[in-house]
Amino acid sequence: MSEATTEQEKTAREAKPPKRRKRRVGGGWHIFVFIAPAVLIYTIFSIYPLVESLRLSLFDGLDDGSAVWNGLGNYVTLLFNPTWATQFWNALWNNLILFFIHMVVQNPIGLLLAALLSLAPRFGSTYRTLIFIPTLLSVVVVGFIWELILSPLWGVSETLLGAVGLAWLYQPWLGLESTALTTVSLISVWQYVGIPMMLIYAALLSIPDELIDAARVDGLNGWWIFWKVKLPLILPTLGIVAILTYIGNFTASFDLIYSIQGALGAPNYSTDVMGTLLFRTFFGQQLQIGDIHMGATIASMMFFIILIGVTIYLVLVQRRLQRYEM
Amino acid sequence: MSDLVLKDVRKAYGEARVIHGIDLDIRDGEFVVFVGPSGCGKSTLLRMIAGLETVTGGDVIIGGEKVNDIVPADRGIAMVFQSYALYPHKDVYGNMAFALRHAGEDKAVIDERVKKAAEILGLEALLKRKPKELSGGQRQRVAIGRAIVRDPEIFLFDEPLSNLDAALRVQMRVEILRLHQRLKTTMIYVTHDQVEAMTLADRIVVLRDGRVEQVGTPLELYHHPCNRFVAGFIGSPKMNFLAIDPIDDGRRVRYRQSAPIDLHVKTRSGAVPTEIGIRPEHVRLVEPGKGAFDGTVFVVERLGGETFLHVDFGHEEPFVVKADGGVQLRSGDVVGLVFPAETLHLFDAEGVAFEQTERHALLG
Amino acid sequence: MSDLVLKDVRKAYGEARVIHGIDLDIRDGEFVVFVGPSGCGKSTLLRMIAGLETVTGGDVIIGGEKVNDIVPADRGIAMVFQSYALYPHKDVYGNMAFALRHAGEDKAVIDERVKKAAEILGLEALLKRKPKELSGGQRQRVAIGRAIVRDPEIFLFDEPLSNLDAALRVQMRVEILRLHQRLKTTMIYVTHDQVEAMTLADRIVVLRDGRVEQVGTPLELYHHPCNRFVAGFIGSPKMNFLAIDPIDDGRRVRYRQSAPIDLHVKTRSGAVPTEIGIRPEHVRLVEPGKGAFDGTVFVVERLGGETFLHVDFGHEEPFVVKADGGVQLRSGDVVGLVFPAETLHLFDAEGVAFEQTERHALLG
Amino acid sequence: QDATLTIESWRAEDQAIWDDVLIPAFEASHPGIQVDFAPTAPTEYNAALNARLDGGTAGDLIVCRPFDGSLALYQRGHLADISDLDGLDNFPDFAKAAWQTDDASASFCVPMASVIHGFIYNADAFAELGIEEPGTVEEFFAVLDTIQQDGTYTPLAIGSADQWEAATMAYTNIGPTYWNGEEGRQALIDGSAKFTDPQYVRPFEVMERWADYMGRAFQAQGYTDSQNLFTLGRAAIYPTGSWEIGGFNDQAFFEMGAFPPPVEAEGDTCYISDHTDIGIGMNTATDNPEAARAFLEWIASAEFAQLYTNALPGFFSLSNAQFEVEDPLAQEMISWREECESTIRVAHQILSRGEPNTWNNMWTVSANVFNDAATPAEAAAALQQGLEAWYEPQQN
Amino acid sequence: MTNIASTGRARAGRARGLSTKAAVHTVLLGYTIIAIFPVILVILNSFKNRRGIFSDPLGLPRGETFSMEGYATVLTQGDFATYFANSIIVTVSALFLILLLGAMAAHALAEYRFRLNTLLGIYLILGIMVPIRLGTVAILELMVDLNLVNTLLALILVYTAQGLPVAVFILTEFMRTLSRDIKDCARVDGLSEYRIFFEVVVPLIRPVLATVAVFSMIPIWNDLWFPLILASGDATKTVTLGVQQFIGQYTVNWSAVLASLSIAILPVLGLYALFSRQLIAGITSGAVKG
Ligand SMILES: Nc1ncnc2c1ncn2[C@@H]1O[C@H](COP(=O)(O)OP(=O)(O)OP(=O)(O)O)[C@@H](O)[C@H]1O
Ligand SMILES: Nc1ncnc2c1ncn2[C@@H]1O[C@H](COP(=O)(O)OP(=O)(O)OP(=O)(O)O)[C@@H](O)[C@H]1O
Ligand SMILES: [Mg+2]
Ligand SMILES: [Mg+2]
Repeated sequence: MSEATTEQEKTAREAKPPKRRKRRVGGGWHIFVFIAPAVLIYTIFSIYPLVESLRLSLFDGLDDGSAVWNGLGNYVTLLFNPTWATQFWNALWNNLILFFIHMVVQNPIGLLLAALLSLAPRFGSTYRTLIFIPTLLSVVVVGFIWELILSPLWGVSETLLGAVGLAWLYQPWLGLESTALTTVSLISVWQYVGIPMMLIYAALLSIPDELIDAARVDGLNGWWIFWKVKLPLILPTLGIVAILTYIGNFTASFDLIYSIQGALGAPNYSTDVMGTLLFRTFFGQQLQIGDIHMGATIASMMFFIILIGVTIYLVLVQRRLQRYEM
Repeated sequence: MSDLVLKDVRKAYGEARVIHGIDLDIRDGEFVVFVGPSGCGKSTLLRMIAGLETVTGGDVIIGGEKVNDIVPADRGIAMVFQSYALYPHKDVYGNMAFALRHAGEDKAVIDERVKKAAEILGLEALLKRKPKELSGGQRQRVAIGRAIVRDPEIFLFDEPLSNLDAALRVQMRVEILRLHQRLKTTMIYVTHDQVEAMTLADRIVVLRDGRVEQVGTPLELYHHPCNRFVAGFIGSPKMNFLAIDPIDDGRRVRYRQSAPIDLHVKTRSGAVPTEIGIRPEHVRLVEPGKGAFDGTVFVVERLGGETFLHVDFGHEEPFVVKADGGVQLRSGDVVGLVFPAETLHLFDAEGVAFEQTERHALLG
Repeated sequence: MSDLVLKDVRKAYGEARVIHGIDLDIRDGEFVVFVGPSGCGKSTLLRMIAGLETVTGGDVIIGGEKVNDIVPADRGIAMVFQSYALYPHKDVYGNMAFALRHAGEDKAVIDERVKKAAEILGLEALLKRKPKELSGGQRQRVAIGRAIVRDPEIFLFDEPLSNLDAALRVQMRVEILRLHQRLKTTMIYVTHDQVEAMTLADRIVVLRDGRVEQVGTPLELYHHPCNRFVAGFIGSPKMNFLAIDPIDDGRRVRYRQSAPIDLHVKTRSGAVPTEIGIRPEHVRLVEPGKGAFDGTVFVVERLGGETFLHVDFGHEEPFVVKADGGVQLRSGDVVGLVFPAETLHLFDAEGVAFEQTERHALLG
Repeated sequence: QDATLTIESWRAEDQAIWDDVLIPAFEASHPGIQVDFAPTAPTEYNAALNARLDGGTAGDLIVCRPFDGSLALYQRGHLADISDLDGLDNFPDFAKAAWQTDDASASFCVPMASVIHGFIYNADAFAELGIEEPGTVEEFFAVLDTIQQDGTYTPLAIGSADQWEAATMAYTNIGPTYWNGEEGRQALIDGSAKFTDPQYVRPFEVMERWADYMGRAFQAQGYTDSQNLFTLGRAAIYPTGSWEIGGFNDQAFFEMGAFPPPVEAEGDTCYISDHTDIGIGMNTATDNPEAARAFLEWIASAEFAQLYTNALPGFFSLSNAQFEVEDPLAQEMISWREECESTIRVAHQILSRGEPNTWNNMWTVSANVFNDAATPAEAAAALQQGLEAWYEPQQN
Repeated sequence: MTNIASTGRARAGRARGLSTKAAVHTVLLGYTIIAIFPVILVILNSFKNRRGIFSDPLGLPRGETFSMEGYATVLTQGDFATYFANSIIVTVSALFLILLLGAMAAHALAEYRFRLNTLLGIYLILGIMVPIRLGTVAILELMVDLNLVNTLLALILVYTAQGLPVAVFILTEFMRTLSRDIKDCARVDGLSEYRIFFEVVVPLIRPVLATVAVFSMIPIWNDLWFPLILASGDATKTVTLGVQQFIGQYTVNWSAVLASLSIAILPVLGLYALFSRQLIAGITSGAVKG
């Protein structure tokens, strides 16, 4: 690097041909282009149809299929007409139980599995994949296989229970009013436990090793480290898992119950949830003619209930569960 | 008493051997600093002492007892981590009290100890804050406080200051030094930072590739590095090296066609010096032609109080010379360089240093 | 010609006003360094020059042309980021060639320019590697290389070395300096690091809270800080400050009961010096009783080539004194301190500096 | 003219019959018209059909559920008025009634078939145990006792998990015997009788007794479980309808017999539920009304009656036309039309028009009676209460 | 305060380490068995005839119970190859659109400050809260107007709309954590905002895209309703819908149902395997930072 070359470089640079016209900063068009397609498709194929449907809750249907304005009449019917109100509150209550069971069974199991997986045992990824498989199955498979397993006639569960000397414990769980809802919930837990497991696992992985080392030096063993260090740190993720569980419990639980227990939430409406009530009301069931107006009313109520839950979560819970920089 | 003795300590991760048998004897109350290039095993060694990593071979002995199988919490050590590793969900008080609470210590005792540590570290006003509401220096102080309350016999620090900015680093460095003076506890400190190592250590342990290269006081290492690696590693800016031709059986040397330079070294049979080293602060600048060599200044770094000159004299690597803040040289100037013989370091072809006979006069 | 002129440049994020009107004139080929405490707006200013942030008020003028509305790519600038910001999915060659390819440059031209930049930076052997296969220093070099190939009229660096370890930083610093000497391109460089600022800059711009505190060459700032803030900010270890009592209308001062010290300052009407500042390297150590004050050494930091003494003489903050590597003092020793009058800095109650009449003699 | 007609149906299992037998026969006689049978799974049929009709994508021909389900479609203008269709005269009034307006002024579907309820049994097992078809209720229970004591077979193959069997195969199967068929059904419609009257409670009481003879843990036994239980030879009696005949012929490896619902006392009139179950109508929105009408006329023909009844043993054509029934079991069941009075399922006409839906209710309460979750009186009361909630004739 | 434990206690500690390991594996293995036992049962029984399935559901297929009749039915009846192709086309296309449009929208929401930013963000995730099935009639009418009934495109559009909210939700959170420097660097390099998205942002978020893909894929692949309503024609049937033909009003062809469902697991499993390699890294930084 002698003076000569640098001089040369310098002149070369200055002798460069004039640049092409300089571009000016554009407006916000790119923002529009980025966001418009998603908003468009989403609005046309999701929001518009939903609004169209929910709008129906403000009308009352006539025999010939036409509709007349009914204001909040349908809501009044749903909440105060004994026929509707019983079904509505029963379904809502069942939903809450369903939610409760998922919260106390699915999420702790997910947490447990995630915690164990985060210890990086051998074959960890194999376990992870296998445990996630049920999540990938369609409810038709899930319904069939669990009905088969739990059916009194074919003896799968009795045989299995018998293998551990518990055959006497066997009950037709899916058929008893007292146990049907719990049983269906547990099947759903079985199917979906992979999702909280994955979410929590990922959260656990993001906890820095040094923090765990620090806790070990502080005298904590694995168990206490989990309770006193890891768990508090993943609380925000547990919060998200909870809210996803809450939403899913209203929207996704339907398929499984419909597939296993039918549209009436057998036995004796003990597994009837908002989803099944909504489905049979909206689309009809056997001799029951679909009533899109009452259906839409139920759907709107469901929307409000979810919204209330989410809002409560955001306002009361999320703010307290602070996310920690790690 | 809490002497720490490492006896032929080894570590392998599966096939990968990381620590190759380290013997070390650390006296109670000593401040020992581990230095060495990245990946040389400093952290691993520290973690083995802490009990966070199992020992593959050899013994770790604390206070006369072999602790290889003792859990970290029972070794009487406390550790301060590079990334602070504060519990983000606990406030300062909670962080400091954590270990004691877990050990089921009495509330009053905990309170007293935390308060005292907070006072030592000037954290009294911050006890209710969460870590994220603290500045880097404050976090570092809490991390140290958390170690203090455990009243350990040995403090372990793994690059505790490297996440701080330069100004804070200086400040925290002094704080740690004062802490050591006050507590008189054994401290083992890992760092990359020259200045930290030099200023903090009673003794420095220089590691390379899982082996100890040299152990000694900072000035021993500065003045009597036992080999080229240590010589180059200790001191900043680093030592300048120059390949030379030994003449007279290695009692004198010369560089290219320069005049022979007299040396004062203990010769070793079978070894002749092939390289000299000289620290930037020992090179003297003279008029061109008056020194051993002439060179061209091509970079002048003025720090105000001192100036670093990068001088090119056709040698592979330019020499760095440390000069006064007020030195009047500019880039392009030609200068003469003098290498005072008593400041020279000599290395044989294997990089092993020769012991200089006149060096001791330099020791402070 | 590519002078950069900032005219009353302002920036506000919504209500929050971050830059309060900055005027600056940067000549073609100059190396300007922005320094200032965290959050003072260095990055914001740089980003406005780059066009990454819109200007809320004032003009950015490059080569005589107002570029407020020109897209970053057409401003003739290149920027190097703290986090390297390499494209992780492209190899070194791809990273460097990216902008040119995008501009539709000729393949041969691209190849030539990339090769040349790689040669300048010693990256020839790494062209096929992905960023994740590079060390920190290599990544930083690629980031710079990517800027070089664009052949910009202005280089912008936003703390480009702060993610590197100390040794690499020194090395890269010199590389950047040589790069500037070689390319003679305007460079604007943001840093937190004292040494980088002092050694790299033709001129340093000291910012505080979105305002320029002082602009000048490193030594101007070192010797003639215009206020206490700049004085404390430039220089490491930092200047020692001491509150004093002015006597004789501020022509002389004294500290507590010490003998009055003569000053050589241009007095300003209505202002009297209330604080003196002295750099660690300007304090002279003498026998106890022979200096202005006696103090007790309580920390000795030996760096080998130099030694920092922390001396306590009952003043709020201990003084830091820079002494020889070989100084024989130990912790606990009592020393006398001398503050040579021509090295003193004086500040009034607002922190504004007085101009010293005898200071120029010090300038190199 | 070239036309393709699509048939909407919930009978997915009939695909092969339509493709292999019925459609070829029609196309042979009607060149230029092509027919496509496109069934939907029964659980989704109503919902999907409604959506398609509203969206205008439904098929040309629509297989009609009886009574109100289709009536609503007619009222909303989805089913065409086909009162003037030639072949419609071939059907008896009671058959046409299932697909007419309440005042019988308009017809909108051609009746296709009815199903007859009764009991199918494992004749081999009966022979083995030396028992005969029971004629009266007490004989019925005596037979069940015998089977129970033997222990080889589950006496009754029926469960309550799916609920609808309890209503369809138990309550409306044996009920007409007690409420005298049509008489009792009409009485409910005109409000002169209530579900709480004894004749409607008694069937529940009988069902309550059944529970002892149903498979163990029948609460979780679904419909397909019952089918499998019976066809695998593990149950003796299967309360059911004629629609099973086809499937059972394939699956069961033993001789089967059938008997109608037992009467209370020897010599009482027997009643059967001869339920008009399937009709077919025309989508008003069809592009090929002529072809569709031609198809409906063919459906009304004797040729179709013959083909259909024999292709799908157990689905009996409602046509007046003479047709041969070849399957012995089907023959047996259709022969009951001669001996017994016919009626249809009690909740299907008019009574399930409101909310709560009587038929849905009947599923639930019938299952509850099996499950011991309700006494017969409570079950009947629940039905009555539900009906009174909206049905005016019952409200005084 | 130091009380160095006796070596006895320490050894107990190590033994506990071993037994901890065993316990971890016991629990994981135990749950894994619970998770896949039913799945294995499905596959096992798909190789049996009806009698085999019901008289001995736990037994291995053997002599008189072994039967490929289910698979034979599936392969001969109906056009399962087409159904599979349809399912895969629909799932993959919808996933592609969800990821592309979702990522674009998320990028806009995370990268740019504009007036409607927050509002649009909320709007885009409202859809999570109501089952889209309710909008069936309006969707069908739309499709009729657009002449899309009985096309795969209709399904793709609906699934895209249905999957977007979750995708936008997760992706936005993740995009906020992306380094700003690298995008700025591309700006200085002269890339347009579009190319920055495609050439810089997309490669960086590949792992999160995989996560979103897995979460979005399941309901699409398994959906029965929209194929039934929008594309029930033989040429456009999906696998899930194809399986329905074996489920009648009164009779169910269990062998065929099980066989077809067993086959139907394979493609999702394949897709899952494809994405899952990236999955963990993805969730780590994406979903969790809600
Ligand atoms: N879990 C592990 N498995 C395999 N090798 C490891 C493991 N942990 C560390 N190593 C290797 O051991 C060597 C020493 O690592 P160590 O962390 O002790 O280095 P260090 O001196 O602390 O480096 P640094 O200054 O970068 O922190 C390195 O080569 C590293 O790659
Ligand atoms: N997008 C933004 N919205 C609001 N305030 C901002 C934004 N970006 C930066 N600021 C504020 O502007 C000020 C200047 O920020 P800037 O990043 O320029 O500081 P800096 O000098 O580069 O600091 P550092 O040394 O920490 O990098 C800070 O107070 C910061 O909080
Ligand atoms: Mg380390
Ligand atoms: Mg910055």
